[in-house]
Amino acid sequence: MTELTLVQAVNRGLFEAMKKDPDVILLGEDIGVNGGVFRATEGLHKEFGAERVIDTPLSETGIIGAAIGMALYGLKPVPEIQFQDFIYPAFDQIVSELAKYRYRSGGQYPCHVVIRSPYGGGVKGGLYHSQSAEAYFAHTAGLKVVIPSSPADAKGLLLSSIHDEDPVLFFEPKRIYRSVTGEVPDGDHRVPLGQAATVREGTDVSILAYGAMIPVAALAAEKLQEQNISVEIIDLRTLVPLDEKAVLASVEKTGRPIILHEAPRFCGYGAELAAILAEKALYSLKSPVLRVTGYDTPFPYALEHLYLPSPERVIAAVHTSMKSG
Amino acid sequence: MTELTLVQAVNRGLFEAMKKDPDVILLGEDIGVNGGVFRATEGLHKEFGAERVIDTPLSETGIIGAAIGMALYGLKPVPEIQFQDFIYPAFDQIVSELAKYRYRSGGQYPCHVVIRSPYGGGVKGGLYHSQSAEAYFAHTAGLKVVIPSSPADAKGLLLSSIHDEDPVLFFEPKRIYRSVTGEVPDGDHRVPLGQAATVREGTDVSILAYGAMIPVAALAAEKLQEQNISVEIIDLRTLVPLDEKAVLASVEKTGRPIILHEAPRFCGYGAELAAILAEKALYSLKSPVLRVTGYDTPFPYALEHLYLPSPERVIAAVHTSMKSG
Amino acid sequence: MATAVRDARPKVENPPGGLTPDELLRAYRTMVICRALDERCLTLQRQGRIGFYAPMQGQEAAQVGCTWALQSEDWLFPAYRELGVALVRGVPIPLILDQFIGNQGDELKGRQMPNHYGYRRFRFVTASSPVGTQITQAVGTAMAAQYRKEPIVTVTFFGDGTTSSNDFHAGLNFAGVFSAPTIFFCQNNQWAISLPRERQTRSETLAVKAKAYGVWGVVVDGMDVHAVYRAVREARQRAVEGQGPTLIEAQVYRFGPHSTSDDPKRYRSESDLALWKERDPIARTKHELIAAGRLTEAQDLQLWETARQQITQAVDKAEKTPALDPRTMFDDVFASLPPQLQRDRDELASFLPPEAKP
Amino acid sequence: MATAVRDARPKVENPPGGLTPDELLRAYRTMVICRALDERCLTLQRQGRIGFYAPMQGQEAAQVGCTWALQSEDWLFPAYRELGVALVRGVPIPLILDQFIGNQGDELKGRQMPNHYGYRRFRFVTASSPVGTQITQAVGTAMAAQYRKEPIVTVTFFGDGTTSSNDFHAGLNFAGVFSAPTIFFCQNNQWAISLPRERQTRSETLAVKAKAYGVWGVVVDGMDVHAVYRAVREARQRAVEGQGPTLIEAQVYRFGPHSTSDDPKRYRSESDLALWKERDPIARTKHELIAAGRLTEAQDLQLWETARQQITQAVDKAEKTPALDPRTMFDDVFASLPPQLQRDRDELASFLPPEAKP
Ligand SMILES: Cc1ncc(C[n+]2csc(CCOP(=O)(O)OP(=O)(O)O)c2C)c(N)n1
Ligand SMILES: Cc1ncc(C[n+]2csc(CCOP(=O)(O)OP(=O)(O)O)c2C)c(N)n1
Ligand SMILES: [Mg+2]
Ligand SMILES: [Mg+2]
Repeated sequence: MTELTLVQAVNRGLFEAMKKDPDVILLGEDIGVNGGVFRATEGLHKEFGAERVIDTPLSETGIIGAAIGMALYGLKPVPEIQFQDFIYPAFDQIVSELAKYRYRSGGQYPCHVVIRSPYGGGVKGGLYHSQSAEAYFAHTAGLKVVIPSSPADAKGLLLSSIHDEDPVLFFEPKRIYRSVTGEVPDGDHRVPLGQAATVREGTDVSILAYGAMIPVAALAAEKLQEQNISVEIIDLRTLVPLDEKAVLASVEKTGRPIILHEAPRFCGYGAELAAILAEKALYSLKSPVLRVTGYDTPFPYALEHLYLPSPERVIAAVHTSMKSG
Repeated sequence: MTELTLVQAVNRGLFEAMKKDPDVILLGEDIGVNGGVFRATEGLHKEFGAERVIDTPLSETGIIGAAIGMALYGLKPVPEIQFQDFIYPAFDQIVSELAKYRYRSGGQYPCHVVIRSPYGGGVKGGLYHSQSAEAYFAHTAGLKVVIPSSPADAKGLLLSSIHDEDPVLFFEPKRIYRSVTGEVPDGDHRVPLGQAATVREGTDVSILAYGAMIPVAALAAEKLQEQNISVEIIDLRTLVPLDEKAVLASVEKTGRPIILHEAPRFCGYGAELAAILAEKALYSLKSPVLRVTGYDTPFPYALEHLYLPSPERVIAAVHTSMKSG
Repeated sequence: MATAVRDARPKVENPPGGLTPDELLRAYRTMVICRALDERCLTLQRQGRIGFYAPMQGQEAAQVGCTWALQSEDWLFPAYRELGVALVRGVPIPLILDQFIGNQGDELKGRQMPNHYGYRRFRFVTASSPVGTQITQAVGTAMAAQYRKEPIVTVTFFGDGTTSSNDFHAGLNFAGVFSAPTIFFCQNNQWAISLPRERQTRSETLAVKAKAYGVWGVVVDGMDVHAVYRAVREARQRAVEGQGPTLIEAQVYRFGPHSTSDDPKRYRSESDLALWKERDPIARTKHELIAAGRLTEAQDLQLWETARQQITQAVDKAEKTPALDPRTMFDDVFASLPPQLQRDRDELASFLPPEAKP
Repeated sequence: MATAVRDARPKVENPPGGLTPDELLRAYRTMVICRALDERCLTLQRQGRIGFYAPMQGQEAAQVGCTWALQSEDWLFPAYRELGVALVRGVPIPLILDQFIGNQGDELKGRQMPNHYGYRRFRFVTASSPVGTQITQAVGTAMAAQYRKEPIVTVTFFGDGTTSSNDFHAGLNFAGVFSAPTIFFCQNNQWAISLPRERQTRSETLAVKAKAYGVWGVVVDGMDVHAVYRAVREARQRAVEGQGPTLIEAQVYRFGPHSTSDDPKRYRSESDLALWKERDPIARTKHELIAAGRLTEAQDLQLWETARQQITQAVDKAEKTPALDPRTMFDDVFASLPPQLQRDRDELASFLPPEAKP
């Protein structure tokens, strides 16, 4: 065990995977000599060389297209998109190609690429260094979507993603890259994909969240505890495939779901959670399904502290929920 | 009034807008001399010339980027994306630029572009000529999303879109481009954005649908009528901004919602409808919120008839709903 | 004759030998099968027996000449019009027809429109429709082979219109920077559906775009199987020697419609077509073989006859092959079936007629 | 000295006159303000008084020379580093500082990071972060002006790294095909964050990429304000005369970090920087003015002093300007507020401290 920040845990995960398997190759902008703009690949260029930690030209289309070609060949590329906001030039390669290769070829061409990218707000990044775009990918059949919220999960989920057989979008909550630290198992630590974690047990309300919203949920839960409201927090960890069982079990227990994410609400990932509850847990619901999310605006700069879901907004939603039914 | 097919109504709408306003300009692949691969722009090149019906090189990035530049200048460009499946190379321009121009400039640069594109399956187009990508755009703050289901609406909503002030994604159900005909008002016929239509009144079940699913819902409703089940069909017409009132009113009346679309279910547009119901109509629900949608796979070729929601699948969902609660 | 240019230094090469007479005869046979199959597919589509077809008549010499110059270990990244490439690579005709029909014999499991096939064992990657996406992928595979020190090349096929795509730009640029052993084989058939080459880009040639990436650029007469063969062989040699990638522009003409959904009369003149048809690669190659005494008219007729019979048999077989099991719709989305897709699969099964249930 | 090339025909031009001595002095004054403001912003960021800054030192001559050659009707499409362009165009310094702080005076309503400003009345389009997206837009605006027969040009600014973007490719290609009156002004500052120019693309120059689109290509010494001015004037002339677009590569060097989040010591040597600093455009222009007897050292000191005072005043004012009303967050998503956003707005208002309520 080593005490690490979240971004250090990502770094250790990459190191571990590369050490074990020469087929693991990194590519992206500024990831080599510079060690990544968030230092997620720090030291790897020196350790593994320019052949395996490839500084690419400024083209996300090229990065993902090339990564797909490498994967077809049999390597395990782990491209980095510098900010999730800049993934859109690669959208065609991801949605039309990466997601569909195995399917369209009748299983002949699996295409195992793990795309790493920091996402989310809270770093004063404005419209283009703050987005949470997970819903686009979650809606795209053929992609797995993973978002860790702790250093141990970051390393464990990343290693599982790299050892998976399917394409994975691995989104890292940059807001808590350094603010969250924790004990991380050394070596080839794996956290299985598709399993949510109950990060806090409770009986009154279920908060369903992921990524940088987990600490926000935790803060809210602490305060609510003082008011004798017992909050359960489910950290989804893998958005696709979703651990539906864990979600339903918690909501069947509490009857009061609060969905929490920082992406805009309309057609966001939380809509799917709500839809699943409205279909499969309807008779357990004691209150309407509430969503606390980013607002349906582009991500603002000066007012980001008011845009992002805060513990206060979560608490207000919990109060609303407790008063219902 | 003239009897037209849906694609002819689109053509008449474009003609009307161009005749009235020299600022309306079309651009896209094969839309000029060739009249569009679906003939939506037939005759317009001859009528209005190559300056206003611009055949572009094969680049959706270029088409939408150029259209945005034209809109900034003050023209009203109406670009065509040949198939919605090919919109992804323009995703960055749409999501990062078109959706955010007005916002990021503090209102200085409105950016009114109407992107037309045929969407959906049922034409044996396989993975890349069949997709329904509306959820990506509905999730993107700053874009309006419109989908007509009848010739009169196609013309009326298109003209309203062109006369709107915001960017509009106008998706045309190509499966019913020619199979659906109807009376279309001549001249500058407008159907306001943001208003759903009750295309069939009923009391037992509400089907919430749009585009090419409206005829499917209608067929199901006919059959269900024979079984004395009274189906109401709400045609959303505008997905963003959603006519929430109409949706809630219908579901509050019937208590049994069925959401119907051909896009994959997971994080599809229907999830948002379900989420809204789970928040705002929970106490009116007599049955779980059911979704009948495309499956969570890429769009298949040989089996598309089984992939697309059929009247049978809708009827089965209605029966499930009727048995609940 | 090939003109190879690198950066700003144009260089004209004298043609060394092209195909040997024996090879030429074999290549011609493949071109004949290609043409015959293409014609048949157009008929099958018109009769409603297949759903779609994108013909490649006029491009036989380019495709056959190119693929002839490669090794079977080389990876091919086709677009949707590469019938000649598939045939030279050895993809059996029945397999192609199974794909066109989307039956149980289709190794792609009926997932794709006709023309969009691909077979891992032939290192012939499954095509997709969005133009250009294969280009960056081919570069990535070349980089991977380079990393593994396998002395092969990747070859990506695309049209004149596709030079405008994002992936063309990114792919050529990456290939230049990383000296990826990739051959960019552009079949300039003068049209991108209705858009003529001159309206696609204002560059003098398509090959000159190589300068933008510091890679080799070659223009070649795509109606001349020797010239294409030579240009590709040279490009391959350069690539495996670490001299970097080549963009080859093979100038051809699309004799037929863009696809069975297209009506070229709407946008192009018959007279242009007629001019290009005088350079029909099949007639030209036949002429050469006859002049060289390697083929008689009677033997030629026999070639066509054999090809057509072979095709008829394959069509018969493909049409008799049973339809796909609908449950296969849910395979291959992921490596294994997640619970959610299992539910979808069960739901679908419940709607199938009894005889389709297992 | 500018080298203009079109297609394959390179052409060397002899420099006609650059800026007049009077103009040069005024241009120099702007360059001084530019440098002084840039230095101040770096300090403000270090002190936590603004959140981010991307400096442009080393690029003053390129930006000032370019913009000097334009008409005020011409539309500008900047990236995030175009301070010199904004100043020549007349954007007041206080307005820029309001944007950096995101206060009530910010005409962008605090929506964007510092550097990403834009002002419709100056025909200076609001910048965004994704690189290159402004390029195709500039072409579209040029096509629109052409359609309306307004004899203007659009000028789009971007860096060496951005030549790899999708929009560079699409924009240049559209401009070539449609003869759009656009000037593509590429400031090759040798770095895209940590990636050096040679690893960005293997082309000989960036300007040679013009050949791929059949447009004019020019390399110019971006440290020489005259040379830049001349090249842009010529390009403008060609564009409005219908001779089509020009890609200008202004060779400069980024003296500072990529942004305040960047540490260039991780990836580049001080010696390279030192070499380029010898060509500092400000020292060079000052030297010329002094040699020509248009400026004394004392006057120069005065220029700097005035600039710094002006900036201090603007900073003071900006820091005293009240913060934005949080409710503005919901404006400008659409032309009018839809009910759903009205609800969001009300929700937010309920969380605001009482004093912030209206
Ligand atoms: C990204 C994208 N946009 C549009 C299309 C529709 N489309 C299919 S083929 C084609 C023209 C391609 O022309 P070219 O590259 O010259 O190839 P050719 O068909 O002539 O072989 C177009 C526009 C597409 N397949 N992909
Ligand atoms: C599409 C996209 N990808 C990545 C980035 C992150 N990024 C910001 S600036 C930059 C380098 C730009 O280099 P260049 O074009 O040379 O301009 P310069 O910063 O040197 O002025 C990168 C990679 C971005 N802004 N947009
Ligand atoms: Mg072509
Ligand atoms: Mg640069």
